[in-house]
Amino acid sequence: MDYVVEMLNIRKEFPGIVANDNITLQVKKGEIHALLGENGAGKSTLMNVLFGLYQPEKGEIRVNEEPVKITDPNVANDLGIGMVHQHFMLVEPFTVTQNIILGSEPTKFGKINLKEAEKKVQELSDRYGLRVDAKAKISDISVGMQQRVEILKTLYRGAEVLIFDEPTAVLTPQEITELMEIMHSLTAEGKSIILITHKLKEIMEISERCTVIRKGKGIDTLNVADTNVTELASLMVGRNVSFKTDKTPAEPKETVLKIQNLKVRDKRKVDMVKGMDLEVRAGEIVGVAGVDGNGQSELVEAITGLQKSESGTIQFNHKDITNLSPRKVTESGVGHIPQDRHKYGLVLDFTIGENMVLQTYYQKPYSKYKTLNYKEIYQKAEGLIDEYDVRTPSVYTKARALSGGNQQKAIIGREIDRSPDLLIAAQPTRGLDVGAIEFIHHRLIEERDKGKAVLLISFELDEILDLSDRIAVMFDGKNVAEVKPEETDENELGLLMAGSTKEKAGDQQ
Amino acid sequence: MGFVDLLQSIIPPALFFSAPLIFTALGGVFSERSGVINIGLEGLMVMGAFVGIVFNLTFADVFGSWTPWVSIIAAAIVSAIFSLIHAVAAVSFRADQVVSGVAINFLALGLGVFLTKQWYDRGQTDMVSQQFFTRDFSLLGDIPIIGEIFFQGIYLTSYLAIVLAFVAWYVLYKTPFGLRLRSVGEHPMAADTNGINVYKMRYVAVILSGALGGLGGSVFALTIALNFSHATIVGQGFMSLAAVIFGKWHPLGAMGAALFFGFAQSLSVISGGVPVLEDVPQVFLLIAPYVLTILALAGFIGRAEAPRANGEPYIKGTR
Amino acid sequence: MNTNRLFNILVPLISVVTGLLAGAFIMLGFGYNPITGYIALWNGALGDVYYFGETIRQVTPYVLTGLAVAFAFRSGLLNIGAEGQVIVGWLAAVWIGTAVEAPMYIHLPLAIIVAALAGAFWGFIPGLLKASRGVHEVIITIMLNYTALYSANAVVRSVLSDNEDKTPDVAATASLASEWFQNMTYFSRMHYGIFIALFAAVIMWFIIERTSLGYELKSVGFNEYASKYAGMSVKRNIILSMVIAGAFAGLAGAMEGLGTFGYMSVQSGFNNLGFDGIAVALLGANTAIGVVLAAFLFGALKVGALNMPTEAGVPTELVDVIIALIIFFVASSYIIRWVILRFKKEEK
Amino acid sequence: ACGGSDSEEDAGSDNGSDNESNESDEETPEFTSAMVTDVGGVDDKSFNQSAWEGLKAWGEEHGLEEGEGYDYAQSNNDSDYAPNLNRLVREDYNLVFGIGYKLEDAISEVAGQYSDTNFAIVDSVVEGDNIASITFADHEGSFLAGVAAANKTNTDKVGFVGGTNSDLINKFESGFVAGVHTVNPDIEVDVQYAGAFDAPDDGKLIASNMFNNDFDVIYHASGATGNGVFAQAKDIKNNDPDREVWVIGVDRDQYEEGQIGDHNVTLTSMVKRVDNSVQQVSNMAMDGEFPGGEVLEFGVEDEGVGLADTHEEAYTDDIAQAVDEWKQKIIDGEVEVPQTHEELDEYLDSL
Ligand SMILES: Nc1ncnc2c1ncn2[C@@H]1O[C@H](COP(=O)(O)OP(=O)(O)OP(=O)(O)O)[C@@H](O)[C@H]1O
Ligand SMILES: Nc1ncnc2c1ncn2[C@@H]1O[C@H](COP(=O)(O)OP(=O)(O)OP(=O)(O)O)[C@@H](O)[C@H]1O
Ligand SMILES: [Mg+2]
Ligand SMILES: [Mg+2]
Repeated sequence: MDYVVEMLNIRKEFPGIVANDNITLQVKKGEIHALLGENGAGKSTLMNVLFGLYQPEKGEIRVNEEPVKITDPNVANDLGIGMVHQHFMLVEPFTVTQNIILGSEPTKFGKINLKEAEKKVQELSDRYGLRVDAKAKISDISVGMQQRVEILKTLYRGAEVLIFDEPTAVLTPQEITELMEIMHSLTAEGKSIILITHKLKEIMEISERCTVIRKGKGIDTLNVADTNVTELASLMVGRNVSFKTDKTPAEPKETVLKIQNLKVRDKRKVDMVKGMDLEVRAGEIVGVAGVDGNGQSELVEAITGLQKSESGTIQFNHKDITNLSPRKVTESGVGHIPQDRHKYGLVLDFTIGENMVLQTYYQKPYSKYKTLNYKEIYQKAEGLIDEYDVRTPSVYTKARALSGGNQQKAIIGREIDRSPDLLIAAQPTRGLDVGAIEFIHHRLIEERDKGKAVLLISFELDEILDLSDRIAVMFDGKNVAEVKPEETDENELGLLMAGSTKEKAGDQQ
Repeated sequence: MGFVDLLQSIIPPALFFSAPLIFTALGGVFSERSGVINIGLEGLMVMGAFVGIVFNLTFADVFGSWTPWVSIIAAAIVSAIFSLIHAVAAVSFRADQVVSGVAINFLALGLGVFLTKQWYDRGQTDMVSQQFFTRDFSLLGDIPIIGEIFFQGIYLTSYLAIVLAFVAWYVLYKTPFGLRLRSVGEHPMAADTNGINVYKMRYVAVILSGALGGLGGSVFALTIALNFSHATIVGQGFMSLAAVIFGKWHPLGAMGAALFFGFAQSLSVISGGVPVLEDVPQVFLLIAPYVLTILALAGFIGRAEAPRANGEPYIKGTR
Repeated sequence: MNTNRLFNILVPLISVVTGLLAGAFIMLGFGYNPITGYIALWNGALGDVYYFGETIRQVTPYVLTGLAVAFAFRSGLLNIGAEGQVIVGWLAAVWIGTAVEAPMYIHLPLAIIVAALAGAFWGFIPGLLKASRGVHEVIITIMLNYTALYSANAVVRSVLSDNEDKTPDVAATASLASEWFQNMTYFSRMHYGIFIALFAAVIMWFIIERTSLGYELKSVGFNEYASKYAGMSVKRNIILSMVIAGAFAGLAGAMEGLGTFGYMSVQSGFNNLGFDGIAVALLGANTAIGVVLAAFLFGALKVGALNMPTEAGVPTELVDVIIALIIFFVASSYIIRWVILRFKKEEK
Repeated sequence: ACGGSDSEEDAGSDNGSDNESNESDEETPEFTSAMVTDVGGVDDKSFNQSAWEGLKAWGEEHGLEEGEGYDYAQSNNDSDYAPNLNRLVREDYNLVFGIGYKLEDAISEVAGQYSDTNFAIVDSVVEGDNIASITFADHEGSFLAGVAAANKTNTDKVGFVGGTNSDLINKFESGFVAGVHTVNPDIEVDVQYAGAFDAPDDGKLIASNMFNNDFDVIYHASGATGNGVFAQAKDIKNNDPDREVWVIGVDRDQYEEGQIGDHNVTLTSMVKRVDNSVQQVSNMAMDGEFPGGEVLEFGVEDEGVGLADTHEEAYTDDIAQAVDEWKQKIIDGEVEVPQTHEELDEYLDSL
């Protein structure tokens, strides 16, 4: 069989850690090859080696049977290897075309020939059905389109092998479907794809073969047709994992959060929440389903005081908390697991201990007469990292040094520990592996069972369906439908999220 | 004084005062657009002034009336080499760029005066004999009013500065080099994954800023001060830095800001003859450029966004 | 933890040594004897009690401007404006010192406090503009430096004096000058201000490391989004940080106005106390104790330099070059760390 | 270095005993003299340089060696004056000069501390039994500069560029304006202050404006700011060699600064013989006649101030003659040259 890309016995070390230990990955022409592993297993590292960003200590790379040395991304490009990074590599103030041609610009008398480039980009976009506006600025387009720009970038450079690092983590269900279609059309043209994802279902759905790595070591490569989700999961974590979250029916009590006719603008003064109504009661998890950009972020920011609302009211425990400061909101008993953990959730240069008191540092016992008591702070932190299984060398370690999953566990520990009456969890499991997801889901349900109200915002329909006791669908800044998870399915939700009315969505069923 | 007379006595001096600032500010634009903060512009100007004067004194006999031109080229080259220190610190050694820039300022002045003492045995050099001279532009100068204001008694270097600003704009916004340079300052990792050598781009940008700072310093020395001492360049580099930011990191903006500073400075000196300004205490006119800049920043262009990766060392393989 | 602390001590130390070595090579290169040169430097800085006194006199404002830069740095702000804050502090101190009549226990503290307030106000402006309008503090502080310089000159000339180049001397009741120190150090100008400087360092340490305010300031410096999320007022902290930094620099001005000089004169340019403060803060790793030590080093270098031309024929500017090089090395600590790690590895 | 504890006593005695034993094979000079510069430095082509030249000449006159019999200490900063004075006192110099009015406070303080050492301050008056104050009749010299300017101008417009608007520079201004108007009251005099002594850019701007408005002679008393005045004059001269623009230099003969190709824009310079004064006072002190507590004013009479006649072509015999005439009148006391704005007003009224 012909392999387009072979990575043989690759070893890559970082100071104090072997990220890739003797891993072998062989990709056939025209296949979608999944790469599976826990957080920190070494997937991104392996791909960065293939893309020329890192140099391996040991091992051989072959492209089309020829041994090659990929010393930098230019070489990778020349070899027909393109990468769509987990975190987009796009220059925001530039246009789509400028981003795509960056580094290999067509010129006329030394001047960039933007006209021709735009034409070429548009053609390419049309050919693969990518629906990208060549002249738009990156900062003005949606996440989904940004990703398609990334794909275009690789195609523009004539990539034959495309690497996708967690491409679906940031996408809506509709966008995911579209992406899969795009992937199929790419393989149909003879291109090969390496796909990194934590979503086993996606692997089952789209890929032909799958290589599993664990803690830097290659475990196995399987034909997807011959395996199942359970096997993949246990290979990946090294133990059995349960998927369905066990939970008892909810026993909702009094209303904790009541939002009426809320209107919020975003930072660019565009109306994002346009008359939202929502109720969350004690002892239930309300999931907000919706496509990214329909006002979810602004809704959460308005509740938590990070963004002023234009009109409408937010009542919490029968008190009006509209437009209170974040501190007042927090003090009145709202916990918030923010969507962007690096930006909002943590001060990465503080120690884990310091991060654990981010909202409470000024209160007793952590502070007295405005003077901090570090002994109390670190004692508290010790307790939390134990309880929430945060894997860190110590509480004195900088938060920056932790993996994404462990950072998230730290945040969740901190928020739940304050035992808020309302816990807002925005994308709580984004980019995490199944082990971590399982842990976090359990914790959220536990909170509910303690009689707390939980507001869950997620783009993952699985998560919404799994956890919620009630689902609110958010579309165009409004709560367009409320459904019970047991009375609906992904299909109907997807339609509702795309703006169909409930009746129509029901009809199509 | 009539209005035209007034303009004629304000604008040509404003132009000669602005020219060194424009050169240097363009250097700042290149450097900061690539993501390297350059507080060291002052030092680069000092180095330029020093080299320009020393070269001029040494080779005046060789190059005759071409000496000032050759001198500013020499100054540009030496300052470019000197700026390598900042490049190495900021790009390769991941130094705090602001601090490294401050060090550049100390170093240039220290070295300049130290070497002056070594070579001339005293704290300042002689005056140069081959300085820049103003000239009237024969055709353009004959245009009524405009010709008088803009084309009589003007330094060629002032026009060079303005032309260079347009060249810089073209290079930054119309050429692959410019696109790459800006991408490195906004999102170096994206540039890296596109096969652009981030380090090389930043080195080039800093060296360019050295060359342009050297030009600015030497033009200042060879039009205004005519010798070198510890007090030759006092704050012009910081003014240029202000022009960079005031001009929103855009070459033409920086030029506009530098011209504005020159205009304000010129006005503050000429005020004696201006009816309204005659009675204003001089101190208000002296601080006017600075206060106006503050007000302008506070009022109108507060939203100016620096290149996103400005000041951040790029470390391959992290985000 | 341990290696980190080791680095924090080793990096400045190595930087200083390398800087001095480089200075020695420069002296060699220009035909001076580096040993004679450094002995002259040493003698001029610490050679006897007089020079020691002068060194301490120079260290005093350095500690305070160092703190002014370091404090702002800890909350993510770059205070290039210490220069101007020193000037307004100096002016305010001399103003109170010359215009007010009061017994010493009122007059002196008043002059010092007003100087701190003046500096604080000069820090408040960029703080406010940064917080409310997002204007970069570096450019505002640079502009304010010049505004302070020219305005102070005008005030000295036309308000505090009768069109002269300097103000009258401050009243004895507002003077920091210490006969005791002077007698001890053979008439150096060492004054009581050193106690104020050291006390200020303790204050900075306490605020930054021990108070909830310090926690907030650091948090805002590291990540303003997370700070906002956590309920802190980002704007208030930015302003507060600049105000406190400005107050430190204003105190440095008081040291000059009430201690070293006892008056203020028209200044043709900056006295560099603020810019040197950047170097001090950096070498001191932006910590209070580090600032004190670094201020001592730079003070000794500056004062000792004056003795180099007389005793060894070396131009004083050599010391400026050395200081610049030290700053480079500290700033480039990454490379020093890298080298240390290499050595450590090879040992194993 | 000096011993710590007994240095105060050392300072007064002519040669400390430990010094003698250290340098046994060298003869310690009987009398030594040194100076502290202001921030200009000994090579400022002005004041400090002139003083140093005077001190060197004095040293050579008496066969002394630099660093032993005479020396200087350079100040980089206002805060350096006191330590520098102190250093020289502690190195046992018998007479220490402070060059420039900026050192007045430092001198006054240090002189109070070391009463056995003699001090002299140039360009200022400081009280104290062990301090001699050396001043110059800047107004008299400037008056002569005004006479020269009034005789030279073709447009009847002359300018004055000052450094800082202070009493010291007002003295120059007053003398100059008085001189100009004495010759011809109809001549317009534009007075501008740059605000600093080291702002050549402002000097150039001011000069550019003055020359543009047909002022054809500019007298500057503004240190390095004057470099800008020269730069502008030379630029005009270069473009139009026939045009008459003149600069009058200050402190020392600035003929060199005016050279542009085959032309020279320096009409003359108001020269202050700081060198003579330093030499003279050193000799007085050496001879045991130190004028402690006195103010020595060096005026036109004793050639302490005067005009340079280097540029013969421009500084014509007619001008020289007119200047000499007025000089004699000053010496004879026929004119009392004003030193302040008030005195100037009175003087002009009396014309
Ligand atoms: N630049 C780096 N420096 C040091 N260590 C690194 C670096 N990048 C990755 N590592 C380490 O290498 C290991 C593998 O990381 P990698 O990012 O490849 O994991 P991953 O499988 O992509 O994880 P995730 O699913 O979270 O994306 C991790 O333990 C990490 O700590
Ligand atoms: N410079 C570095 N030094 C040490 N470890 C690093 C460095 N950069 C990254 N890592 C490690 O790499 C691992 C993976 O990093 P990464 O940020 O990709 O985590 P992640 O789980 O993918 O997070 P997310 O996807 O949510 O951003 C983490 O364990 C992190 O500690
Ligand atoms: Mg990864
Ligand atoms: Mg990840």
